[in-house]
Amino acid sequence: MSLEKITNPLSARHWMGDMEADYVYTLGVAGERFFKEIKENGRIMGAKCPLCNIVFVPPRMYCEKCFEKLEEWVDVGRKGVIHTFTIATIDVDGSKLKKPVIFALIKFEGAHGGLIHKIGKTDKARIGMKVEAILRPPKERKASINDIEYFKPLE
Amino acid sequence: MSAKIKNYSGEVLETKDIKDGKVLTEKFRPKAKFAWSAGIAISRFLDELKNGNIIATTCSKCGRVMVPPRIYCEKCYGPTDGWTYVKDTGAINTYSVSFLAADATRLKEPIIVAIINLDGASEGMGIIHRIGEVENWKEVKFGMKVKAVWKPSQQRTGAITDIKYFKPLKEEKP
Amino acid sequence: MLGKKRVAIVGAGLTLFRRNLKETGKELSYEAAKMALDSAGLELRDMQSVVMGSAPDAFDGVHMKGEYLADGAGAYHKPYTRVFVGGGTGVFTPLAGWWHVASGQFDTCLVMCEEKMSSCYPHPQYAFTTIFDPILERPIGMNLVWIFALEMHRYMHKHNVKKEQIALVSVKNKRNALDHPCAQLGAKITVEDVLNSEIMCWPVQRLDISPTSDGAAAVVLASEDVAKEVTDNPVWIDGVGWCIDSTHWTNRDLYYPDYVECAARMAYKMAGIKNPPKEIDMAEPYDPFDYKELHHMEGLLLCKKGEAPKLTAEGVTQRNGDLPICPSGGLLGCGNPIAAAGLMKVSEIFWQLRGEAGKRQIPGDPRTGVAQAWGDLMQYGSVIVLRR
Amino acid sequence: MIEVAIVGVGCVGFRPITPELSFKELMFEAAVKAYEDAGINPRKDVDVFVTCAEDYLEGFSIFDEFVPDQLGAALRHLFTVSGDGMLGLATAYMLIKTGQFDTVVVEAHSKASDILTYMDIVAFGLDPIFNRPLGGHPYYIAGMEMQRYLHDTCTTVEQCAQVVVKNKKNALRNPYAAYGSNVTLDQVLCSDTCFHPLKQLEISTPADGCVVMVLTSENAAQKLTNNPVWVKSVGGCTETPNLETRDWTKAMYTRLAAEMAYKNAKIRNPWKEVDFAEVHDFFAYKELQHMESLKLCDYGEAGKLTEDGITAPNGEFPVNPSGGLLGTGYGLEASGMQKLLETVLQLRGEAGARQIANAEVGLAHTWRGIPTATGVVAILSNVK
Repeated sequence: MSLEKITNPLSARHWMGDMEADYVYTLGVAGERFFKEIKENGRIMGAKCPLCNIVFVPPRMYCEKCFEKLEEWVDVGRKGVIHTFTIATIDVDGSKLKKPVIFALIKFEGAHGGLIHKIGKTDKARIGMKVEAILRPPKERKASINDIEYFKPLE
Repeated sequence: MSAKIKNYSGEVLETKDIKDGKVLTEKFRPKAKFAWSAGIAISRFLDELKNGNIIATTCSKCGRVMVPPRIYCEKCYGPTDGWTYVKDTGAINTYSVSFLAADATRLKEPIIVAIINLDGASEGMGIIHRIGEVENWKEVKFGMKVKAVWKPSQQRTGAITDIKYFKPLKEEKP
Repeated sequence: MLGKKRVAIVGAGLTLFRRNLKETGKELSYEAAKMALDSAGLELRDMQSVVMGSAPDAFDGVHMKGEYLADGAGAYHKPYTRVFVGGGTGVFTPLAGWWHVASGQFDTCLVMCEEKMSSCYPHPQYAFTTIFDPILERPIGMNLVWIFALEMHRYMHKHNVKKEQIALVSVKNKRNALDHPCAQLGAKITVEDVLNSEIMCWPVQRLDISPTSDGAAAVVLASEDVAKEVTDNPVWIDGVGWCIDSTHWTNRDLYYPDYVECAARMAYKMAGIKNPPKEIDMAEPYDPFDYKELHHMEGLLLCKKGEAPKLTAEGVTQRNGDLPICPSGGLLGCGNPIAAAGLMKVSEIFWQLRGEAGKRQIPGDPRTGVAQAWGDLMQYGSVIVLRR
Repeated sequence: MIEVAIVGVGCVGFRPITPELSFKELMFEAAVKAYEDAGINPRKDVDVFVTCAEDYLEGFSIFDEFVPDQLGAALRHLFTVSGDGMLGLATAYMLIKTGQFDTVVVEAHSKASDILTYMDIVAFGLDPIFNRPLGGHPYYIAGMEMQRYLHDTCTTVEQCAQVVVKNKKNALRNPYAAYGSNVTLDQVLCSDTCFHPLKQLEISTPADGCVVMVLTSENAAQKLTNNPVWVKSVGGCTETPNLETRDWTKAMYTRLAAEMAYKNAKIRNPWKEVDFAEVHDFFAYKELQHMESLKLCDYGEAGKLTEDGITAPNGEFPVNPSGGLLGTGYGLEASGMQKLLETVLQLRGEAGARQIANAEVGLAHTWRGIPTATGVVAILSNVK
């Protein structure tokens, strides 16, 4: 232990700073193809592992379980099912959201994984609810996860 | 193995491919802000800078006078047991002349930085700072005596930049 | 014998090293890991543990990037640890792999290193501004190249070394890299070219310095039993060493890397090496700057203090010299995706010892090689001794 | 077989803020305590130092640079594990098992109060392509997980809230705890539902502190102490970083880490063979989910056990007698060390008012928090 301590709270100095920079992430080999499919063809794709016989959504370059390179891509459709969800009422800075946001993991038939996204056009959600991806108009798409505006309940 | 492999993975991009949007990207700037506690040693050090002094801590076990100050002696691993002022003069231990700014852009006037072994501190106890009032960077020499140039006292905030830079000290004959 | 179990490298993999690669960090990791596994004739399920090495999160732009990279590194459902010692990480990571196996806890370990520096935009240099003390150093406007220039200058001053002597390292390594299929900056250049290149921060000029890069590397480690099953020519990790010096880098004499010597002594003691220049056949010291190769040869006790420039001038460190240094082309030639560059050095020794280095193969019958990396605030040394 | 023991511990904190100490000084104080406890001189007696830290939680790139001096590790063999303190423990355990090192020091700390934008930094840990662009407070991931966990296991929101009541009460008796209180079940249930069904009071608050531990081989331990705490085994696992493909009900990373730890410690029935557990409870439901993944009970049983007081300090199987992270405060990468610290103190019989009678075997567990699926489990005992 040190031989002296700060006893006057006004003597305890703080120094402000940051670790901020701009980042530009390449979408990668699988990501670029996935988001191009959404942007250009409005399709949500998965990648099939021939060894594990599962279709990964989102598609990856490789199977995380066995490391097989994934070459076969399949359209998993825009319709899925809510695997789980939450209703967020606060934002990242802790402030109250004006309107709560429903986040959910949407699974697609026959596929492993799914997409984390927002549920729109409802303030209710439940596990097992069928939903469909609503894409932005083609001109507004930027090859991003936000090219899907939200998932809309089908019920 | 290395000799047998024909193709190594990696899809090569040019920087302009990214700039021109030829390759798809996602952009982000994180918010990562901090307020580091300066602590016992550095809070005092900063306060003393505001007064135009450079303060060091001492370890009576090894006899070292340490700057920047710390509350533990990293050699003996005990608490330091005293404070002492060191001089705002010293000698250049090593220096470099930067033609690059922090963002890697080219500077018009080079920045000279040096490790300055301060007078009154133990041998080799240097701090890093800029060197100023040098007409040509080639005048800077190893072992050259320098002296701190302080901001006017009302402009000091208790920061290492309360010292604007160190300037060459014209040697006075005793 | 070292440890409870002797540990071998049985496979290695590399991606290209380039300023910008399209693959994500995960994908780069996968490519290197897959190649390393394929080269060892092993599969992911054969790996019982995974170790990741990667330099600051501020390059890739992901907090906890070890976690983010885990699936690409093959860590799905496996014990997984990331180690991090700045620039020293690349050679340190296989040391971490070594204790996973040497402890008897695991028979195999996949050792991964990845760096995607290009994500930090427009230049990765920015990320380096946050390696400094925020109160005492960042306000001065610190720049990474400054501090190396300070160290280089001190080294030159102390031993009266000329820039011409140092430039020879850059010439050698960039030429060596012409034979490396992954290299970013292999080139035939002259001492004049180095001396005439743009002054960045005197005494550092453009051609004294390695570039920033994207890339990944991987090696597969196995216990003695497994190694003998899967290969006829394992390369043994016979010595490991690491050391860190005080944070207060402005309180140290930068002309000599004590921490590298300390790490080297630790590794040599384990490997039973008493006379390093005689017992070591080749070395891959860390060379992000040309003077660092010289600095590190001295720290590795491969020559006396201040003697490395002379050996370089005499051609001793060429591939066909008595003590080849950086036969891969080093960071100066291959590029510097920080952690991946360190592991590339380990891979190079692995390939050289197995006689698989192709055009880069050094003559004779090398039996012992050393790789070393260096990091933090001119503060860290990591050393590995490999034997056939 | 080389046995590994913990022979010294030192802790400073945990407190909501520590403005009077720099992170270096905080580490120094905890280290001095640990070395004093172990009776060693770090400049002579330590073979390896391991520090556990992540850059963005410190505000530095290459935090490793700023570590050695205050630990007595200048010009010594130190390195950083970018992970939780219990990954540091696993590392120290392996280092000693190689037979090359006798004494290894592990350090982890939190200077959370130095961070002004903690949540933004957590969000910066999300996949930059598939997840982060959605925006939002990253704890929505916990809300989603809790929802699925409750759905699949029929655990109730009251049972989750009961974890908070128990842990904050336990923390009142822990001098290392920052957030002890006599909170009621109603207060927890009526707190804001930030991420339905997750409530505000079910989320741990970060705290400042540092824990340092000294580990040695059996031979070295015998010379230093009469009450070593033996590390019987350590298991670790990363499930997958991908949110989309992980198991949202069962914490598979904990299940696999536990299986490894039990196998190596030769434990068949943890409920019977372990006396208490320090389980990662960053969110209240996580304590229940983790108990089940740790095989302390079946899936869906932990809530009931909690409701029935079985996991209270005087219950049949105390869980988080320290007060957990909900009570002591979340020590960032030191959170696993907080778990280990309590386990060591209990096994030494030095847990004061919290002491569990006749405890012989304890379990410490950690998780690396949102958005990871990485966990570590250690089995400690005061019987060799």
